[in-house]
Amino acid sequence: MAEKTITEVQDEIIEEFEIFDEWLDKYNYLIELSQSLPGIDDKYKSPEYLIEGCQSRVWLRAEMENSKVKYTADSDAIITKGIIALLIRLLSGRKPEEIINTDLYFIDRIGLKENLSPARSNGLVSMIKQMKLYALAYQTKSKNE
Amino acid sequence: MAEKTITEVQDEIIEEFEIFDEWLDKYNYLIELSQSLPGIDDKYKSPEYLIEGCQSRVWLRAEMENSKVKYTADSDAIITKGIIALLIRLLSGRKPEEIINTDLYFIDRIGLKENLSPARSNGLVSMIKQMKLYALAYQTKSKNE
Amino acid sequence: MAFDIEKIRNDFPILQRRVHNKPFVYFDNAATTQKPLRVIERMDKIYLETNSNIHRGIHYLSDVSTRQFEEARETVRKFINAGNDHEVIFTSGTTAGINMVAFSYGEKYVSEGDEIIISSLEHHSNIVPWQMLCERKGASLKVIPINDYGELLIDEYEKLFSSKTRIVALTHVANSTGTKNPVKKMIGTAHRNGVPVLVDGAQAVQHGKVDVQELDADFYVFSGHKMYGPTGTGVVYGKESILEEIPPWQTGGEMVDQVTFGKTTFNRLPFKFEAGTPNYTGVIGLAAAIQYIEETGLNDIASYEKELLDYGNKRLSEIDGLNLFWEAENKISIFSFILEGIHPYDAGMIIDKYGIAVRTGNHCAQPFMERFGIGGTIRASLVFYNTCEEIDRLCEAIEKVKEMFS
Amino acid sequence: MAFDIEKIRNDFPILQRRVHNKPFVYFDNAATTQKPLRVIERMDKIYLETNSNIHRGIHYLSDVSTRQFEEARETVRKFINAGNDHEVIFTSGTTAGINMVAFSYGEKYVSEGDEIIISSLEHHSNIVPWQMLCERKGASLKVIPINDYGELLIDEYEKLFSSKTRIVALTHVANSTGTKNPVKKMIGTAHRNGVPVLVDGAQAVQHGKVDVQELDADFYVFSGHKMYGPTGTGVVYGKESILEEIPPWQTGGEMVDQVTFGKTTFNRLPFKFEAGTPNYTGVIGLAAAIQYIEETGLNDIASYEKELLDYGNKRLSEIDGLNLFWEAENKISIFSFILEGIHPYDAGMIIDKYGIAVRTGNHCAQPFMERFGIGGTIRASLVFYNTCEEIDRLCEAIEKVKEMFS
Ligand SMILES: Cc1ncc(COP(=O)(O)O)c(C=O)c1O
Ligand SMILES: Cc1ncc(COP(=O)(O)O)c(C=O)c1O
Repeated sequence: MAEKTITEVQDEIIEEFEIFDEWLDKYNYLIELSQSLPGIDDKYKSPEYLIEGCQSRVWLRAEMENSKVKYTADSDAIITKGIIALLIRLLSGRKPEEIINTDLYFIDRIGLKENLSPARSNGLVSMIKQMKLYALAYQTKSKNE
Repeated sequence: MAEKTITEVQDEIIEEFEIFDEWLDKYNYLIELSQSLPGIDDKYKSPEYLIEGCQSRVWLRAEMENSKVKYTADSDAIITKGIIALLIRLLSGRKPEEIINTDLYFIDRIGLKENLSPARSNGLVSMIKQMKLYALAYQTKSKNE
Repeated sequence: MAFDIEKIRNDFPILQRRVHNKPFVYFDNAATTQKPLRVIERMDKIYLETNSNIHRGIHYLSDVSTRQFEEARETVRKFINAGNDHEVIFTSGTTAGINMVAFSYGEKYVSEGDEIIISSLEHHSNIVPWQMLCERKGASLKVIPINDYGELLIDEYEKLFSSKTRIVALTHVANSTGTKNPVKKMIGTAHRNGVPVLVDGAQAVQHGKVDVQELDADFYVFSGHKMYGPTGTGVVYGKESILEEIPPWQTGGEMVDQVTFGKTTFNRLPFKFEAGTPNYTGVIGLAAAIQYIEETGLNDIASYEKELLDYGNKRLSEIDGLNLFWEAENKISIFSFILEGIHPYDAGMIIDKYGIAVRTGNHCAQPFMERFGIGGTIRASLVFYNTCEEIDRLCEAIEKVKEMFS
Repeated sequence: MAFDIEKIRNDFPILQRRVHNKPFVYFDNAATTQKPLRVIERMDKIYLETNSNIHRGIHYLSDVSTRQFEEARETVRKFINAGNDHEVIFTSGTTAGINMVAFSYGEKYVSEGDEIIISSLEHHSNIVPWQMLCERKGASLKVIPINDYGELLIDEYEKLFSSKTRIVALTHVANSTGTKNPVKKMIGTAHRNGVPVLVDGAQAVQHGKVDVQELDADFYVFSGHKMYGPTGTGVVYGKESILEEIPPWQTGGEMVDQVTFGKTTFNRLPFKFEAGTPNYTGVIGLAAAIQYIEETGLNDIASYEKELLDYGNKRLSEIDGLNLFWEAENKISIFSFILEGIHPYDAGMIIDKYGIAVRTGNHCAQPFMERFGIGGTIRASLVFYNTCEEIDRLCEAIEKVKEMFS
């Protein structure tokens, strides 16, 4: 199975969203996506995994499996959760290098930019930062080993 | 000699200034008036008699002579001194009651308002206040005696 | 109807715009208010025609500028009925004003073991400066509790006083709930205990007549931008007798009388508390806002806003699954609510798409939200340029939200 | 000539007005500057179209507003070449900025017996906050002396350091004289002694390129209104490492992370130092002013202003009985002078009548004036929208003054 690159998946997501003319449909799709997100076990909904963000709360965990970073994440807000589902689809199960260097342009292109505005403080901006930090940490670790 | 009232003298001053069309002539007249002001003896140019004001310094003294307040005053700025000369002409040698209640409308009418702006901080506003305070003090004193 | 809402809405150009291709509904007035054209034009006129730094300037425009600034002070004095012009201090906002008092009053009158009373309804800006003061001085905070309607427990308040109480800091109207506190009575209680009171008027002055002398407030603080005036402006009213006693907060140009490297003496009130170049353009704009409020009429504003409150309460309580919080007896037209099972953030994002600006979150009142065990609410705060039709539009949007997240 | 003075003057609408029925000559730029139309229009656009409080708002306009505000921060960062956006803190002006640093840095690092170095050329705003800090903490001030040209004595400066020195507060360009201090070198000296430096840039940023990293300044403070921006705005640049260490100054809304009645934790930089609703309209206007400056070109501005300086020096020194003070080597186009036997107030009143705005007095630098045994001077401060013809007009007015008071 030739794995798709992050870029390929981003383009795929952009295509998926292209069929929606209306913000309403986009958001309904996000709600749908949120339901498919496995989420995170309640025991991990602790301050340790909490990402700062005043409006909605976001929890994020990362593990290393076969040199790839596996993320699990969750939020108490559904729209946030829908976007998290997209981010996990994109980044989870990738090599650290890939994650660190990726440019997430899809958010802009599918018209959800407002959800990544630092002003909205939904925790997503910090979450992406944290995802990259985890990747960086694992990369450094594996180099030192 | 029937003494003129403050109002009469104010009207006199207004008339005197009416012949000047130009600010230049008014200011030249003020400079002239400043030269006629006896001023104040250097020994009284002390902090005790100094009126606050950041731009030009004003010194003011008051004495009681035959139930009338006699003012002497001076300034290091000539324009200020010219206006002081007008104020002394108006108020010096008057009964305290007269001074306390007077409304100095001539300043406005002769077009020198800018010199009495608190913004200009030339000490004149504080000086007029202080002249009235002296008058009030003498009045209270004489009532108590 | 005496209150010509159409004319009023025309006075605020921004209300004519569209957002997300829908007519714009602005329900975030507790955060900041929109500006009538006359305020904008007043400030333009300054920059286009008379701009000059104030005080001590000898030239014509400096004089014009200074007069306008001092006339603005007189406008504010009248508006809150202060006894003297020099009891009106200009600052950059409520937060700056409270910080000023907490510092200046605190330096003079608060020391180790002393106590400060605040209420459970305070905005962070009327909590944290007092906490910091307590930390610096080794003093402690006492907090007036509330009931479930978001009303202060007056009996409990009275019990908080001790011989160690140094000041009470109290909001006139709470920004999270809209509750109007009985400040006059509460000031009376404090004064009987020999304690002065700072009133945070940020949400009060724009909604009804405030008379600082009638209230007998020792300090009364508010922001320009929440009362239809420009950002970067605010007012501290302080009683002359206290202002004379306490040291200045910020120091620098204009607020000094004599400076030597050894010793500095301060200028008289109000300049003692106005260090540096003030935001004179903003202050003159604020005066224009006050004139606008006065012409519109604070009584008419208050009764129209009461109509909005009643209508909104009625309409919102009809919505299934909507929990309206804190329907205090006496409040301004702020609606704080949650939708059962729906995160305020999700709701807010969708409401926004209908062109309606509401706020979600804890509204800078975390301790208050915690008391009720909620992370935040959706808050719609209305003022006299809002309408019942706009409330209807909010209700429609809420129905859509419910559909989406059902 | 690359520098199109006519176009530039047209950018500033106020320069077209008349005063006392004469064309207006504005030579009071060190007090405050005039605003290009684009700054005025930028702020109008906010109030007419996008006004909304920034940060944490979920709705469209709040987002727009927040982005504009944070873009303004980036504009400032680039302008002074700060390393990070969050090292740029918005305040209400230079005075507020210096007060902030004096408090926050002082709380953390200054205690009894410590010493603070300032210079003889400082504005009151960079003297008094340090005096107050010294008073609160039991520390003392050391003052760098000057020569007769109004230049700092660098050798003496080096001798002032001791193991007790905690900070140096130094103006980049002196407002009374226009002298440019060798701040880079002086910061180097301080750093070799392990002491950080606050630079007062109120009269510097608008006259030539300032690079805070190249200077290695620990704090760099300036005002918006003196650089063609709105009143009520200002900037504190601070090195991240120090800003992280020192406590906040003002506290309240937005600058906190978690608030309980027991304990408050603060938000990250820059918000930790931005309590309350900032003057976001002003800040966005300031960014427009910076863009204007950059388009005009700081190098072109500096060289044109140097022409004005040279021409003014030449013309003024030709006038009999005029004492021009402090012709330092390295200075901006500020002319400070007295007319023999004529009080500056008298001169200023008459010069004003010719439509020319100059400042008279001690220019908030009393200790400096006392050093030279003068109560004050007449100060003409010029910027890039002024012209040599205007200098000629000043000279003519001075001749009239001399005639009148001879
Ligand atoms: C060198 C210097 N520092 C500080 C200030 C104070 O600036 P502001 O009044 O904007 O706070 C000034 C203003 O005159 C100044 O020239
Ligand atoms: C009750 C109350 N106090 C203080 C503040 C802080 O006001 P500013 O941000 O204008 O300083 C607010 C603003 O939300 C408020 O509502």
